[in-house]
Amino acid sequence: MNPQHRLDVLRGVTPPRPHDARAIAALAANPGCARRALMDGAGVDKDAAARHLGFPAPFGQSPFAITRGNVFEALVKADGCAELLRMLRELLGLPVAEVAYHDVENVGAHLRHAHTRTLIDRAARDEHDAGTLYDHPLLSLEIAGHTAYLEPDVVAFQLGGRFHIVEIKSFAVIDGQADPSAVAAAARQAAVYVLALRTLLEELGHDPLKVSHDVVLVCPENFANRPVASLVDVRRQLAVLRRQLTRMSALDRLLEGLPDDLTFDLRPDDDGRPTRPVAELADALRRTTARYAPDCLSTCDMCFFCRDEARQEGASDLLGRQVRDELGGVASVAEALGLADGTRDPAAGQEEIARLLRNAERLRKECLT
Amino acid sequence: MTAGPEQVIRNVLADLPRHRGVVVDSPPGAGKSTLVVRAAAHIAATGEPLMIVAQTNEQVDDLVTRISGKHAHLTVGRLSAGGYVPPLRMLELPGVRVGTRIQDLGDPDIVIATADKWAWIGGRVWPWAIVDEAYQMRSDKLLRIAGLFERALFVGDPGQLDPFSIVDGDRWSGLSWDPLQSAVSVLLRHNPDLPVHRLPVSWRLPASAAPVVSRAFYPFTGFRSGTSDGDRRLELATGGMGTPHDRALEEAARSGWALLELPNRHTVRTDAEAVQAVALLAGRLLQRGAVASSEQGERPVTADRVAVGAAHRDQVAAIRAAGVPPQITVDTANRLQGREYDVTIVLHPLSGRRDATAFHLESGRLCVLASRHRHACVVVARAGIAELLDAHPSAEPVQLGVPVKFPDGWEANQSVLEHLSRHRV
Amino acid sequence: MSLLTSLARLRALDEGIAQPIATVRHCHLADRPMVFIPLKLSGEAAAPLAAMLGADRDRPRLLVVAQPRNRDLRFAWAAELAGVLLPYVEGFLRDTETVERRNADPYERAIDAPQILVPNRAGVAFVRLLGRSMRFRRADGPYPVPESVPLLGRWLTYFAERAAYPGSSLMPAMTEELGRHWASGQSGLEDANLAALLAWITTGPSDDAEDPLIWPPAGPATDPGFDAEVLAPAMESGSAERVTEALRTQLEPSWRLMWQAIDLLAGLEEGAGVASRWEQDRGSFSGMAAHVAEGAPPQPRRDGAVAAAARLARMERAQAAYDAQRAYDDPLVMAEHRLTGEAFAGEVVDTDPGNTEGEGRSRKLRPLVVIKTDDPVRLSPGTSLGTPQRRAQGAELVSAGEGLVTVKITKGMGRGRTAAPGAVPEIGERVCYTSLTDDFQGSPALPDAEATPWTHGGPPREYVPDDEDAQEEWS
Amino acid sequence: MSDRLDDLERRIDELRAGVRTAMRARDGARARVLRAELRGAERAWDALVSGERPVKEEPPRLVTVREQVHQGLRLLGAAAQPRLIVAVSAAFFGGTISSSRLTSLRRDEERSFRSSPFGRPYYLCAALTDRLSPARGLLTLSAWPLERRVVGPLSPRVDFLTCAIAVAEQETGDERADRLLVRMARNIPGAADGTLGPPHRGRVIEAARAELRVHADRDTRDRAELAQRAVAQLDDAARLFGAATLGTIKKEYAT
Repeated sequence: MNPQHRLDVLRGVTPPRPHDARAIAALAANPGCARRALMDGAGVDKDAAARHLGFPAPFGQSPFAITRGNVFEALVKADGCAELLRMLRELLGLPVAEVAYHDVENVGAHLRHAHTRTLIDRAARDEHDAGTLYDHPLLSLEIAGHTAYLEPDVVAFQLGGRFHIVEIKSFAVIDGQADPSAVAAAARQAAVYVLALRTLLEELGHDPLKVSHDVVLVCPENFANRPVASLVDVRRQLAVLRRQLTRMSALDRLLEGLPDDLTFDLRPDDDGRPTRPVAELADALRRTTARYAPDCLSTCDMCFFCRDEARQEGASDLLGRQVRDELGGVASVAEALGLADGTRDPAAGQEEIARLLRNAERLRKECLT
Repeated sequence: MTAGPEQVIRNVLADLPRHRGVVVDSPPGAGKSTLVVRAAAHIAATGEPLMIVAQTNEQVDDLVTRISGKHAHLTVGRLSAGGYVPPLRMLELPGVRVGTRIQDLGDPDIVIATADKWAWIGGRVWPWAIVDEAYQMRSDKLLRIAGLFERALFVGDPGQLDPFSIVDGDRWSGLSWDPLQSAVSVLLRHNPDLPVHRLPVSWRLPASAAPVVSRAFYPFTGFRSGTSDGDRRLELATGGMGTPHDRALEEAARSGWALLELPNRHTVRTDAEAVQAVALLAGRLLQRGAVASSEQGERPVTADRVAVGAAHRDQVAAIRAAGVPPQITVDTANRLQGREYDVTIVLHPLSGRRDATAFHLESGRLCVLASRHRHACVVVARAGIAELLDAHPSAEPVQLGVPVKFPDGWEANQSVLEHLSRHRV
Repeated sequence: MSLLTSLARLRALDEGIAQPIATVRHCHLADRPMVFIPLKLSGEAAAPLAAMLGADRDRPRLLVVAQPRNRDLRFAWAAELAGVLLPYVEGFLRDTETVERRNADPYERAIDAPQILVPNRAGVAFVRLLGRSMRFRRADGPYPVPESVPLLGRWLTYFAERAAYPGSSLMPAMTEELGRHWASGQSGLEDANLAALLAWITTGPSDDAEDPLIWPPAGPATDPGFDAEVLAPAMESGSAERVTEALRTQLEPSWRLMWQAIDLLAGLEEGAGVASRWEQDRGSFSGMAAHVAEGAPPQPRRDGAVAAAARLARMERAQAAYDAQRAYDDPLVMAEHRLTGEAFAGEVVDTDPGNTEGEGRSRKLRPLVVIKTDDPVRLSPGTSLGTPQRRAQGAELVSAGEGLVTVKITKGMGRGRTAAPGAVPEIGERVCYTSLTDDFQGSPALPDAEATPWTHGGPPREYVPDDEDAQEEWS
Repeated sequence: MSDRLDDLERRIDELRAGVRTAMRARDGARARVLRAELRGAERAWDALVSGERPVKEEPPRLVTVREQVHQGLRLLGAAAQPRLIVAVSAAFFGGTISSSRLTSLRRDEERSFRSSPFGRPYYLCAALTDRLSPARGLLTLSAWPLERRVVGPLSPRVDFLTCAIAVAEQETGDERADRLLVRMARNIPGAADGTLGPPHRGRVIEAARAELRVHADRDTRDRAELAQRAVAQLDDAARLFGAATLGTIKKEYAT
């Protein structure tokens, strides 16, 4: 059976969940996890699976945050992107004459992708008469055999003859600094757009490097609503993204040794409600190896299910990557404690960690009694 | 065609009076010290006093010895802190005086001290300064001494380890004067027009190593080896016994690189098997009477020409305790910076790790370890590093306004590993 | 994290209850701490939503912004907050002591200082932003705010900056402080949840702690479900009472947790170095108060080149001192260094109290002590050592091996020809030596800001608070 | 009464918890039922606490929304987004509309026009894109010449500058007007002088005109061409409210 077919079986009857830029960017969050790689590769709706298992993910977005994001984006784009033009002029020296604005969405939803291609092609062909701002473009990228459609906020052109991805985010830049994890997430997401746009240019026979690796990040400045733009170099994120996409197309290795009929299907009824017995789904998932780490709690829909599994196994992964690494090859809590208090003899190769743990245990005992 | 090394040095000297600051990037073994000595003599010849700043006492002593050896007519003052005991060889040098105060030194052509010592000096301004290992110097140190000179030559290796602090410095990130950035980064952010030269040729790294190190750690600038294939030879006088260790040494002697791969296993940092392997390699290298021949002639590889490098201090302690011949230098990457040996034996920072941290992936660390040798480098590692890199999550935070540093540690590690895999034993 | 702490975590996981990783308390705990639990509006940088605060556990004050997007209401909230915090802070300025200094004028130091406890690190960060959003405001001009607001902004900025200073107890983050004393059986990431961490320490782990319906997050972020289902409709209704009651349900549980945590910390005996670090806090606090009284401008937006270097030097020194003091104060902390071979403890098996070095006039008393230890010593000969048993003493490692370590005492054994009584440990005594020392060596001077060299951008423009500072609107 | 209050509060807490649990399990149906119950309980609580449900005070509306938008657009003299129209209306006419009120406006106008063409003195209508479809979120007046109602690539900028000039030309002491002008001026090169307070009106006008000169030729050309196409291809209704795009045509056939 070919791998693509195997992945379809894994997913079951539901159509694959489309990847958006955020989901693609998240592929790099824990590449060592086979369970996640298979679920993502097959396009399984992890959120639905986790809920059905009784372990809904702890994520949620406040309506206040959503409103704030929408209001801010509207502000940046208001009046022919007046704010954006100001920032591009200040930040990148955009010439005053460059103001042409194209709303790709004018053509209607189903033509957006084709229209984006046409406009970008025209811009790349004749940079002198090309537009400057392309609003609501729709790009695409192949992910594990499926096309993912991506919606960058704005694509800007005519900055030194190069395309720039504009990413609008509503977290604040205060005195020149922003939350580094928020910036990182924005950079990872923007890298997906850069790659998609480069792919498009290549398909059209243009130089993909016409897309700059510097993306324009637009955020509110300080405590006002006034937007401010910063350049963010996403070369690193691009490199990571390329690696992950290569991995996605090489899932065969992970499929080896799994039963041919293994599936994560939720067997939805006519109303879309899953009917598969929970225990059965859980068993199917446990056939694949997860690599739980506490970081998953903020990045993966399956986190509570995998944490529960790690608890049942008494895995030291629960305590974090660093503790796990420190313990060398000892993976279970009971084993580590056994080595520490001497009730368990070290297996071959465990002599050192056993010595270290015994030493630590001796010191703790000495100090606490 | 890029300029040859001699031309670069001439360009540097010519730029000195034209700019307030001149920066010279020097990849490993590219003649940084030679340049410093030449520039020192060049400036001294104008009759104007010169101050030289280095980062450690060893570096200062080394420069004093080199300058005095090459230009015996120059008077050199070696300024030192109270507890410092100068090595005997230095006290015997003509024209060299050692003291803890400027007044003790007479009025020499050149005054040399560490950046820490210079920070205590005041009340005088030198027309010229040379700052050595400027990429390893934290910018707050430069801030303390920059008032002492009018113009300066900054020399250093951008590929090595960045300065660090024990406290969290996020509050300064993005500032052009972030005190945790290197002296050169801060200098160039405030003075972007200063000329930056690059020494193009490594005299240390052999033809087998320069392309590997250049590709992995200097992807945009690059450098080449000053010698060609066959100019450097490493021969083992006595025959081997076919053990993996002997075969690794033979591979290294033949090709300049060897990877002694141990079975894949997650271990504690002081992995006994790996530590033992490193110690054994060091011992066997001496036993087998290695002889190095190069453009400098033929000489036996004695213990002082061999170094063992590791990432952590506890690993260094474990390796020392495992019976490495006492004259062999065993140290961390931090402390091996700027040093040179014929053969190095390296415990790979990622060996036996299950998860790589930013510390382990820092490209400068591997760069230092992989670029100390004139002839050969033997790396000891457990199998599985490729998988570990593959599984490495990337969620590095991004600070606004901080230039991205290249090369990326992941890419550099991958590049070196790929090369090593061709020399696996 | 050291292997010792990792082991404690493993043990906690196994036994279902947190394990101690300190034998004494390493932070100061004020007689009258102020508990401060702020909440912010999701999606905004620093829009306050509410705060529960007070120094009396039975009478928390609840301050609420019923319409967080209304600028006037926010500043009214800030003024109310100032009405509680400023009297608390300023109350400590009444009683002072005069401190004599070498090479400087004596100064007045407050006998006691305020301590504001927030639930977690995010709470400190939010206080910093609140401070930043208030301190440049003006009571006059086109965008006036109540007079107390900019002053409060300066104090909040001060407290949040001090929280980043190693060893300071002026604004501790509760989860951090608890985490320094107990190892839970969960990851450090999960420890940031106050309810979860406290459950580990008191009754054992509980999934309830992660259920926002049972234990709402301790701020500053609110639970998105609460925002959607409770807060948004309440705000929509226009009823201030309803918003207030809704927010009370989110804050009250954390309020109880905070005081429970204070009781837990109070149950630990205070470490020996805590008083001296608190003394520094008092000095710093008095300095800030003097600064304010002199009419100095508010703290700048970012540190200048010289200020940054100076602060870094102070912080590094404080970090080193804090690390060393905790090890000297607490055998369990010292044990971490013993495990890595940077310290060792054991029994004295031999001494040579009269050992000397050198001849004639340079002859020096250097008593020798031989210690038998089970610890893996990784110190090389010549390393300087200190010892918690005799803090004024200095020693040097002579040799180590086979479980025996020889040290020579180099400092603090008296000036006589023989060692002062008690200076040299007796055979049979248990001693501990470490390479960790708290010797502060002065750092060299930095240039004045006006003399910032060309390498660092030259002299900075003088700071003049401009109109833009005052005009920033809260969106 | 306090007993009832307590009971209500308990009930409210339970219901809230129930809603949030349902939301976390993405059980929308159950959440809706509980939410309805919850709103009821909350209303009862409000009634008990404050005697009566608070009524949001709204000023008496003398001028219709339609007329307010008309006033705003007439002042601006160029195609504009609801946001800007609302701000202008508030700043210069004491207007009270909110942007959300404007969303259905265009559809109502179109319906009215189709039922009795040209029955009103003016219509609030769409701006037309280069495909002659209605431009998203842009309002115009039927009384304007077509050239002013079509948008080429440069038109959004040209219209913004035109609007800025119109705003700057108004004499008013209103703080809201000043703030609007500040916001617009900072996005025009050379219009803001960096001081606090309202920018100099003449300066704004001059700066906006200077930039207008850069774009004018090409924009006029583009618009003339579009207007010609509109005249040639569109009927009366479509000229005012835009031609259906392929997508909308399809949808209309489907229903």
